[in-house]
Formats: sequence, structure tokens, C-alpha cells
Amino acid sequence: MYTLTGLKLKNPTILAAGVLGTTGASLCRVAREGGAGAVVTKSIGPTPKTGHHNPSMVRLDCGFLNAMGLPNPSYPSFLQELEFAKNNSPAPVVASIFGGNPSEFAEVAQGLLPAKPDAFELNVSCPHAEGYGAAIGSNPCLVEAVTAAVKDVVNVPVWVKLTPNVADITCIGNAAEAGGADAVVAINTLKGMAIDIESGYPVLGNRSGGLSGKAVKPVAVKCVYDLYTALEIPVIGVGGVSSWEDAVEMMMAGATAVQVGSAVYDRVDIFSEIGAGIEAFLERKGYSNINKIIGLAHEMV
Amino acid sequence: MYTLTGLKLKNPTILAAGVLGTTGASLCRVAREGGAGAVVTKSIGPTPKTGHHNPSMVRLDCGFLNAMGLPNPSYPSFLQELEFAKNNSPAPVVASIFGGNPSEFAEVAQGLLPAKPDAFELNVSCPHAEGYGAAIGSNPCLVEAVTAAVKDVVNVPVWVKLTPNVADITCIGNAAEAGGADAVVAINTLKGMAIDIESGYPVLGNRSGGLSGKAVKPVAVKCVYDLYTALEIPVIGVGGVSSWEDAVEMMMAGATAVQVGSAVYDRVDIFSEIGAGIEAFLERKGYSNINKIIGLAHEMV
Amino acid sequence: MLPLNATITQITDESPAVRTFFFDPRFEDMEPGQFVMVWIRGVDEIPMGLSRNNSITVQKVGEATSKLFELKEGDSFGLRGPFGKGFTLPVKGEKILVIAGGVGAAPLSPYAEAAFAAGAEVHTILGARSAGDLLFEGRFEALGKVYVSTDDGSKGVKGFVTDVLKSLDMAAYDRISVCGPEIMMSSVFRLLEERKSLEKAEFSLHRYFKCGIGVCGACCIDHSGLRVCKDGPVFSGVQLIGSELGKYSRDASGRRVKI
Amino acid sequence: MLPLNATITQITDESPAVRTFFFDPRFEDMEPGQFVMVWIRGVDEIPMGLSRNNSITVQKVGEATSKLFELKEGDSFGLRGPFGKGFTLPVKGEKILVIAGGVGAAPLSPYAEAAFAAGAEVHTILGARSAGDLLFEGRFEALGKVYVSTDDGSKGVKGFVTDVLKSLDMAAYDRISVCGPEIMMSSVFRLLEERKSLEKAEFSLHRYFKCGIGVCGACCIDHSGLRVCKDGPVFSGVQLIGSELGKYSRDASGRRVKI
Ligand SMILES: Cc1cc2nc3c(=O)[nH]c(=O)nc-3n(C[C@H](O)[C@H](O)[C@H](O)COP(=O)(O)OP(=O)(O)OC[C@H]3O[C@@H](n4cnc5c(N)ncnc54)[C@H](O)[C@@H]3O)c2cc1C
Ligand SMILES: Cc1cc2nc3c(=O)[nH]c(=O)nc-3n(C[C@H](O)[C@H](O)[C@H](O)COP(=O)(O)OP(=O)(O)OC[C@H]3O[C@@H](n4cnc5c(N)ncnc54)[C@H](O)[C@@H]3O)c2cc1C
Ligand SMILES: Cc1cc2nc3c(=O)[nH]c(=O)nc-3n(C[C@H](O)[C@H](O)[C@H](O)COP(=O)(O)O)c2cc1C
Ligand SMILES: Cc1cc2nc3c(=O)[nH]c(=O)nc-3n(C[C@H](O)[C@H](O)[C@H](O)COP(=O)(O)O)c2cc1C
Ligand code: FES
Ligand code: FES
Repeated sequence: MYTLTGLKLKNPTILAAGVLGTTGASLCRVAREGGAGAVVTKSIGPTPKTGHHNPSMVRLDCGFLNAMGLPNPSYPSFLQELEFAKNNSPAPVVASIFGGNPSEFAEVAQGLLPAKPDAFELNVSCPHAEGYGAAIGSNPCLVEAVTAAVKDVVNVPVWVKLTPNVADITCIGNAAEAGGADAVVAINTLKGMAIDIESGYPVLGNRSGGLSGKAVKPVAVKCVYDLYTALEIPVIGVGGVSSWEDAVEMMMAGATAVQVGSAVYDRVDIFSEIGAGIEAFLERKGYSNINKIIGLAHEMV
Repeated sequence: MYTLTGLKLKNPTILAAGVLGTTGASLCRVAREGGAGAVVTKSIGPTPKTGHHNPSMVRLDCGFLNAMGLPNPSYPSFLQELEFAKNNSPAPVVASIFGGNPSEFAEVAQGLLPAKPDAFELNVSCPHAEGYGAAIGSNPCLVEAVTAAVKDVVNVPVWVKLTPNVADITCIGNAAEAGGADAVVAINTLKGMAIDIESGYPVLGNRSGGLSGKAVKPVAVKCVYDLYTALEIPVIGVGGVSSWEDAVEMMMAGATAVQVGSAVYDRVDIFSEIGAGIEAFLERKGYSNINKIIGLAHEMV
Repeated sequence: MLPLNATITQITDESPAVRTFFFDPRFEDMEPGQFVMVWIRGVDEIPMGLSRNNSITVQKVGEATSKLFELKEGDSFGLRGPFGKGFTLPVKGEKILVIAGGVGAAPLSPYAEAAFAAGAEVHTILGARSAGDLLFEGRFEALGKVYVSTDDGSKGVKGFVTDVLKSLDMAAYDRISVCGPEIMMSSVFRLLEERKSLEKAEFSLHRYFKCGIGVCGACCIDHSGLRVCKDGPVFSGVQLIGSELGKYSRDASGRRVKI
Repeated sequence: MLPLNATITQITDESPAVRTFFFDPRFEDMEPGQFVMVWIRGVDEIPMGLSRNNSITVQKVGEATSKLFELKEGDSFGLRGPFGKGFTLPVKGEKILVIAGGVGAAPLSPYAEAAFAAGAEVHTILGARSAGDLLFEGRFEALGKVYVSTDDGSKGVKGFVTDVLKSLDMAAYDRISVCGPEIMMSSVFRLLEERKSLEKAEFSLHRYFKCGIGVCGACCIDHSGLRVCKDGPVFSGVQLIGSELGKYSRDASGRRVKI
């Protein structure tokens, strides 16, 4: 058992927000069949949103590009999904939420509290939803305020999900920590775009979107590495993890646990595969436990 | 013939800075055998630098990671290389320069003027050289001052090379334009890192570095797209271009020309290949000239 | 992968509101029952079953399909796919029953043809609102017996496909493959459940698709959490026991909507 | 690719300052003359010719090689490669002359062995400072005639490899393959040029490598602009006519340094 901000995880892999997280049943499937140590829901907001027009996600040579546009049924409708997940998931369920300002964040968190999520993850980092996400996440004052507002109204751990689309992610990480965050999650997607040269049209319905998958792993590793140095609270690594080797790399950079998003494309049971791979690695290398590798790269000079 | 800030290019492909640009002979080879429409030198500074320890560049699953550390012999020693290039290259030769402040930039530009470069490219965007590069390039005031300082002392076009490691690249592009830049070049590498899990050591001698190649193309396309909207001056697209399709995509996003760096790994004559591919594409699609595709994605709504 | 550019080579009117679009890339390796994401540029991208390895057959219902209906031969759209899991092909000598309602005949017609080519005996129940709406009747007839039902009785049995199905001996079939409006599929499902024939049945589901590639989770069904776009669209009857089929689906925001 | 983890399986002292490190991954497909980038973690990464498909033979000269000499069997380093273009293999019946100076014997020994295995007749001129520094004499002797030269005359001809070379009939050889200190290689080059034998000669060059994969441009030679790491390290004599060979090279900053 791994412990992360008080949550008990059977392995250090977590389903990332917005991936297979729209329904309670899907979250449970990832926890049970997929073997995830914890699961995070789709980001839920104050009012229903249908999201951007399709294409909303495409696979590239390297990685994936998406602009879902934070589709969600709003917290009142999502309550039943979260309840189903909580009642049926063998692993902790974390509610990802977003809003346009601190009080909206607090409203959504309170609205979901009856379903007893094990933690909240604050999405202040979506690169392609006007006025939400990265608009907040690149402003340290707002990040601190949003974090504090949610901390005020909930009694479970609060994670803050950071955007890499800033000059210095540690500033934002510090702001989250100052606001009382129990952990930071890095990274959300990188701003990106693809154009269909046959027609000249941007491929995504929203024209541009967020890059995820293999392409972003080196960026995520660097962000995690820097955050590990800058912060006291745990860093949860996400971005391009698609194998146990990637997970180990992320942990050596300083991640206490990793999230996996796009790589469910390959297979849903990637979580147990990564978990087993990490265990085998620790054993082969003679590391007595996972803490021996968390942040190891910082010691190798 | 294509015209770019007054330079005549036989095709819209340009060798990117820091790639095969350490010697005059190498620049000529890329222009002649490689078929580049223009070539940019390694970034040259005020004093000799040996750069970071190796490994200074590694190939990843997706893209490349490098931390050369701006090795360069300084402008007095580089003069002979630049002269050789100017005397022997069939294509325009652009001198990439860097410094720690506006006056150092001006000093280096003046120092190289005797070799008569066809243009200068200001590297305010290297992500892994303390005090140089991105430290300047994420500060709009400094970018404007550096640009103005060089414009003051040279009578050839000045291009400003931008970093994507900022919250909003158009702010920096605007600053360059305000400083008198004739074009902007986007993008330099993204901050990134890789760790050797067998040992825990970061792979690069400098621990972290810059991501280039296929992985960054969607990020570059988005930056070019945004800069095209924000600026009056031409945008030169760079980042992950490794085929004529990539070049066309970059141009549809708004690039007047493209630079190619990492993809010389595949073959040096990629420039003529891309040039020919673009020509064939224009012909097949019935576009009367290249201007029909520059920025086309902005019109497709 | 980015969408392929597909050029329309031919357009065929199947009925007043249904048209078949033939296009240029041919998906030689498609499994009957798989779908493609059809990108009508500047408008939307929507899922469509493949009615042949180079055609889709589209019912005009809303914005994207209407725009598609404005396209002419020589025009193009984007295509991603084929995606998902198709119908299981029978082996030589098996006897199969195809149950197609409305535009559900689109993915079932190449399946019926492939099954026939594999040496199976193919019977079809083809249902539609009225005679003019019957889709691909000729294609099915070329393979074997076709039972027709129309809501208005303008051809075949007046009523629903279930009215025909009730009269057949399900024990005579090795496989039963179903696609059509969800109300119809859930009636068929209940009937097959009663007759203990779910094990040999497969249903092709429709849900709101966003990514189409199994990542976003928009199309997951209760309570299995299976993704219609990747684990389906074709599911075995057994996979659907106790599922949301016929009860509700989710809209683009993820809200439950009663069927 | 990221560096492979290579475990040292055996260390052999070849001479006081030269050691062979055998390691675990075996590069079955290496071309003799290719090199690897050897990453001594926390220190530096340096190019080394492969002296077998699972060994490098290293002369201790500075920081990285000294650290390498501190490693024991069971320790490990990182390896990228094999990279670059090796020596051209002769065909059966050809007669080749190998000219190796100092640690230049490292990449030439697997070449000589491969040439012999291909059915060529292999003669070697092996030069070193003194008898104790002669590298892989036994390996070359197992293949054919070996002419030895030492600077101090402690074995073979007193003098340089060129002193031996002068006495041989170059017309008798189909290929001549050279590796050693640059001063030596440029003397050989001049001699072969005079004797009109450059067409059949190949030289393995050393330059300062950064990327090792042909991108950064640190290792380009004048005036061809060829990259030693990717277009070489082995070049034909003809490619080197009028080049910087023997005149200057560039240091890590790109500054020219006289040879
Ligand atoms: C696997 C699959 C295969 C299909 N095959 C066919 C086929 O062969 N022929 C055919 O005519 N139709 C098929 N459909 C249905 C088709 O996708 C919808 O009719 C189409 O999306 C309507 O788009 P619209 O913009 O015209 O309608 P809209 O006005 O946008 O919406 C009308 C209705 O269409 C459906 N719809 C809209 N967008 C989507 C979407 N992204 N994903 C799923 N449903 C959507 C919704 O139920 C919506 O309420 C299939 C659907 C799925 C899921
Ligand atoms: C293609 C190639 C094959 C080689 N094969 C062998 C071999 O089989 N055996 C062997 O002993 N040596 C070989 N060398 C030379 C070897 O790379 C250097 O001796 C080694 O790099 C010295 O490193 P150092 O840190 O110990 O020395 P330092 O103290 O760093 O420098 C001493 C000298 O070593 C050279 N050197 C240092 N770093 C590099 C570098 N990154 N690239 C190239 N040269 C460098 C420079 O000339 C420098 O002046 C080869 C070099 C090349 C280019
Ligand atoms: C389809 C899709 C939807 C996403 N939706 C959300 C979201 O709602 N909230 C959020 O915080 N992150 C969202 N993300 C970002 C992921 O959680 C993750 O940070 C990112 O994809 C990088 O991880 P990956 O490379 O493992 O996918 C989404 C990513 C994808 C691919
Ligand atoms: C080995 C290497 C060295 C580089 N050196 C420089 C440099 O000196 N100055 C500069 O402005 N950019 C430098 N760059 C960045 C490239 O010019 C280019 O912006 C970046 O690599 C993205 O393009 P690419 O994907 O085509 O490589 C370097 C890139 C690489 C790979
Ligand atoms: S539509 Fe995204 S998972 Fe099915
Ligand atoms: S060392 Fe970089 S090109 Fe040769």
C-alpha cells in the first residue's frame, strides 16, 4: 500500500482527469479491471457544458491533441456518477473540479461533497476553455485564492493540477502550496495545434487544443523535477507516462505517484502493468521500497 | 525565388540555428548539397564557451533533447567561419547571436558585420544557458531593448528567435516587433528532461535541456498561428519540421518560411526535398503561388 | 492519426432522407460493423458505420448530416478509422439471422455479405417505417431470405422487426446480429433474453462519441463501463445484460437522457 | 535513443595506460570502425571505437577516461551507438594493409578480423611509442604478416609506421586502412598521395564530438563540411584531399586548434 496525501493506493498509478472519467461505471472499470491505484473524474464545473465541436481528439505521430472543452453535466448531475464510483470502486476516487473563480470552485466542491470523494483535484490548467483553466492557472494569486477557497470548504485532501504553459511552473506550484494544497499534479496538456493541409482547416473543432502523450513526457519530467525542488508537498507526475519505465523516470524526477491519461489508448489495464513493472524494478535493483527512487535524480550529481 | 525580409531564397526552407552551423564549410554544405534556401549559424556570443558536458544531445522516442550550452568560439574567432560561408554559400547566411544584455548583443553584431551576414537572428530563447537566452526571452522589455540595440548598429534585417516557454508568446513577439524586428522566428526548444532509470542520473550533462523534433511540432504550429494573428512582421516557423507536409502545415498556420533543425538527423538534403514537396503540392492543389497557403488556416472557419 | 482526405466518388439516394456516399480511400481491412469518424470540415465530426469498405450510408438528421448532404461528387471530407470492434464473422455452414432497423442496415449489409462469402446461410429481418425507407433490401435479398416489416404495413409485416422475430425459430440460428434504433434493439434484446438466445446475439450500439478512440470516456455504458467506440460498437448480448440499453444514454455533456 | 546500460563483464590491461573493457550488450551488427558514445555518469560522455562487438579499448588521457579506469567488473556505464560509418570490407581474395598507430589499433582490430573472415589477405603495420605500448599485436599476427615500428626502437623498426610503409609496394594492396594519432595519419596520407594510392585508402578521424549523431555540427571538417560522427569517422583518402587533416581541428567551443 502506498500513501498519498492520506489516501491509500494499492499502487502509485492514478487515472488522469478527463480520461475515462465521465461516468461512475467507467471509473470503476479503470480501478478494477485497469488496476489503477486511484481514479480521478472528468473535471466537473458549475453548469452543464457540451464542450467543443468534434474533432475533439486526434492521435498524432507523437502524442495526442485534444480540445474537449470541459464537457460535463455540472455537479448536480454528476453526483450520481460520483456516488456510483465511490460505492463500487476498489480504489480512492478523486473529484476533479473547475470554475471561473474561487467561489465557483468552492461551490462545485461543496456540491460534490455529499458523494464523499476521497480528494479533490483543482483543474486550473486546461489550455483550451475560455476563462477557465489555464487563464487561472498562469496567475499565482488566483491559484492561491482558488486553492484556499476549496480548502476552506472541504475536509479531504486538495490537489492542484498545474499547467506547463507558463514561464516558471514553480511559481504556480508555490502559490498552490501557499493556498494550502496537499499536493500538486503536473502537468496538464501543452498548447498545441494541427492543421489538415488538404483543406487548410485546423483539425480540432476548437482550432487549437492540448498536447498529451509521449510528446510531452520530457516536459513533464522537467516540471516535476523543478517542482520537487521548489515545494514541500508531494508532486504527482503526469504527462506521457505509458510504461513502467516512464513511471519510474517520473518518480526519480520527484513524483510521489504518477497519473496516466492518453496511454489508456493502448490498453485499459496499463495501470496494473505499470504497477507490476515498478515492483519488479525495485526488486531487481534492490531498492527496499518506492521511497528510495522518489527524487533520486536530485541526488545523482 | 522567395523573398523574406528582403533576402532572396530559392525555397522557403532555412537551416535552424545551432544545427550544422559551427563551421563555414558545414553551412555551405547545407546550402549547396542540402539545398537550403538560407542557413543560420550556430549562436555566437561575446566570449568563447565550451558548452555543457556531454551527453549534450540524445534522441528520444519522440524528438530530441539537447543542452549544448551555447558552445561557440566567440565572434572574433567566428569571423573567419562566417566569411568562408558568405564567400562560398549559394544561399543567404544569417548570423545567430546572443549576449547577456542589449550592449553585448550589439557588440557581437558589430563584431560580425565585417563578414557581411545577410541578416542577424537574435537568440533570446535558449532554455538551458544561465543568464542567456530564455532569461531574456521571457521578458518583453528586455526583448524590445535587445532588438532595438541590434537594429541600431546593423543595416541588415534582424530576426528575433522566440522561446515557447512563456505563458503567452505573442507578448514577446509584440515586444520584438516594437523593438524593430524584421521577422520573428518561432520556436526555440521546449524545456525538457530525461532520466536514465538504471542509474537515476539525468541523461544530459546539464541535467535538463531543450526538446526539439517531432514532439514539438504541434506546439510550434500553435505559436506560429498565434503570432501570425498578433504581428505585422513575418513569422518564420521552426520546430519539428521533418517533411514537406510539416512545412506546408507550418505555412498554413502563418509561417512565411520554415526552419529545419533536428531533422537533418534523417538526411542533410531534407531542404531540397521539402522545397520540391511544397512545389509539387502547390501544383497539385492549383495554388498559383506560395502566398496562397501562408496563413490559410486563419481563413478556414 | 490525422483524418485522411476522402474524395466523394459517387452519391446514391437510398430513400428521401438516406444517401450513400462512396469515397476514395478503400478500407480493405475493415471489419463489418466498424465505424469511421466523418469530419465535415468547419462543422463537426460524426461517427458513421461503414456500409461498404468505401462507403457510408447517412440519414439526414441534424447539422452535420445536412452539411454532408450538400456535398457533391468530387467534394471531400475527412475520415478517421476504421475504429472499434465489428460483428463476429460466422464460419462456413453456420446459419445467421441479421436484424436491421432503419439505417441500422448500413453496417449490417457488409456483414451479411462477408458472412455469405464465408459460407454461412444468411437470413435477414429488415424493418423500416414504410416501404420507401427500406435500406439495402436488394443487397440482403441477394444473399438469402429477407423478412420485411414496416411500421405502416406498406410492405411486408405491418409492425416491428420483433413481430417477425417472434414467429421465427431462434434455435435454428447460430448467430443473430442486430442494429437499429435503440428502442428496436432493446425490444429485440428482451425477446432474445426471454428465448434464451442472448449468447448468440450481437448488438451494435450508438452513443455520443467525442474522441472515437477510447480515451475520453464520453461513450461509456453502464454498468460495465465499456466504451462503445473501442470495446464496441458491437457487443455480445451477454455483455449487455443489466446494461443501460433501452433505458438511457448520455448527451454531449455526459448528462443522462432517457431513451 | 537513450543510453543503454552496459555492465562491465571483464577488464584487460593492454599496456600501462590502455585497458579493454568488455561489456554486456553485444552489438552483433556493428561495422568495424564504428564508435559508441560512452557515458561515464556524472562525468562526461566520450566517443570510443569498438575494439570488438562487445568491447572498447581505452587510453587514459583525461577526466572521463581516468574515471573509466576507476570502474571495476560489474560496474556499468551508458552506451549509445554504434554510430557512424566504418571501414569498407574487402571481398574474398583481396589483399589489404592495415596501418594502426597507438590506440588506433582498437577499431582496426575487428576490421582486420572481419576482413580475414571475408577471405582477404591481411597485412598490418603496427606502430607505438615502445614495445610495451603495441596494441593487439597478437590479434593482428593471428591474421597475417605484421610489421612493427616503435618510436624508441624497442621492437621492430625504429621510427614511425611511415618508415615501414615506404618500404612496401603499395601497388600490391587492394585496400589500405589507417587509424592512429593525427600526425601519423597525415604523414601516411601524404605518402599515399605521393604514391597515388589515396583511392584505395581509408582513414578513421578523431574530432571533438558533442551530439555524436550528426546534428550539432561540432565535428565537421573543412572544407567538405562532412561530419566525422555521421559521414565518418572513416573517410576515403579522396574525401580528405585538401582537407584540414593534419593542419587543425576544432575544440569544444569550435575554435580552431593547430595539430
Ligand atoms: C457507432 C455509430 C455508427 C453510426 N452509424 C451511422 C450510419 O451508418 N448512418 C447514419 O445515418 N448514422 C449513423 N450513426 C448516427 C450518426 O452519428 C448521427 O446521426 C450523427 O452524428 C448526427 O449528426 P448531426 O450533426 O447531423 O446531428 P445533430 O443535430 O448534431 O444531432 C442529432 C443527434 O445525432 C447524434 N449525434 C450527434 N453528434 C454525435 C456524435 N458525435 N456521436 C454520436 N452521435 C451523435 C445524437 O444522438 C444527436 O442527438 C452512427 C452513430 C454511431 C455512434
Ligand atoms: C571516433 C572516435 C573514436 C575514438 N576511439 C578511441 C578509442 O578506441 N580508444 C581511445 O582511447 N580513445 C578513442 N578516442 C579518443 C577519446 O574519445 C578521447 O581520448 C577521450 O574523449 C578523452 O576524454 P577525457 O575526458 O579522458 O579527456 P579530456 O581531459 O576531456 O580531454 C583530452 C582530449 O580528449 C579529447 N576529447 C575529450 N572529449 C572528447 C569528445 N567528446 N569527443 C572527442 N574527443 C574528446 C580531446 O582531444 C581532448 O583534448 C576516439 C575519439 C573519436 C572521435
Ligand atoms: C481527452 C482528454 C481529456 C482531458 N480532460 C481533462 C480534464 O477534464 N481535466 C484535467 O485536469 N485534465 C484533463 N486532461 C489532461 C490529462 O489529465 C493529463 O494531464 C494530460 O493528458 C497529460 O497526461 P497524458 O500524457 O498521460 O495524457 C485531459 C486529457 C485528455 C487527453
Ligand atoms: C543541437 C541543437 C542546437 C541548437 N542550438 C541553437 C542555438 O545555438 N541557437 C538557437 O537559437 N537555437 C538553437 N537550437 C534550436 C533550433 O534552432 C530549433 O529552434 C529547435 O531545435 C526546434 O527545431 P527542430 O525541431 O527543427 O529542431 C538548437 C537545437 C538543437 C537540436
Ligand atoms: S468517444 Fe471517447 S472513449 Fe469513446
Ligand atoms: S558531433 Fe554533432 S554533428 Fe558530429
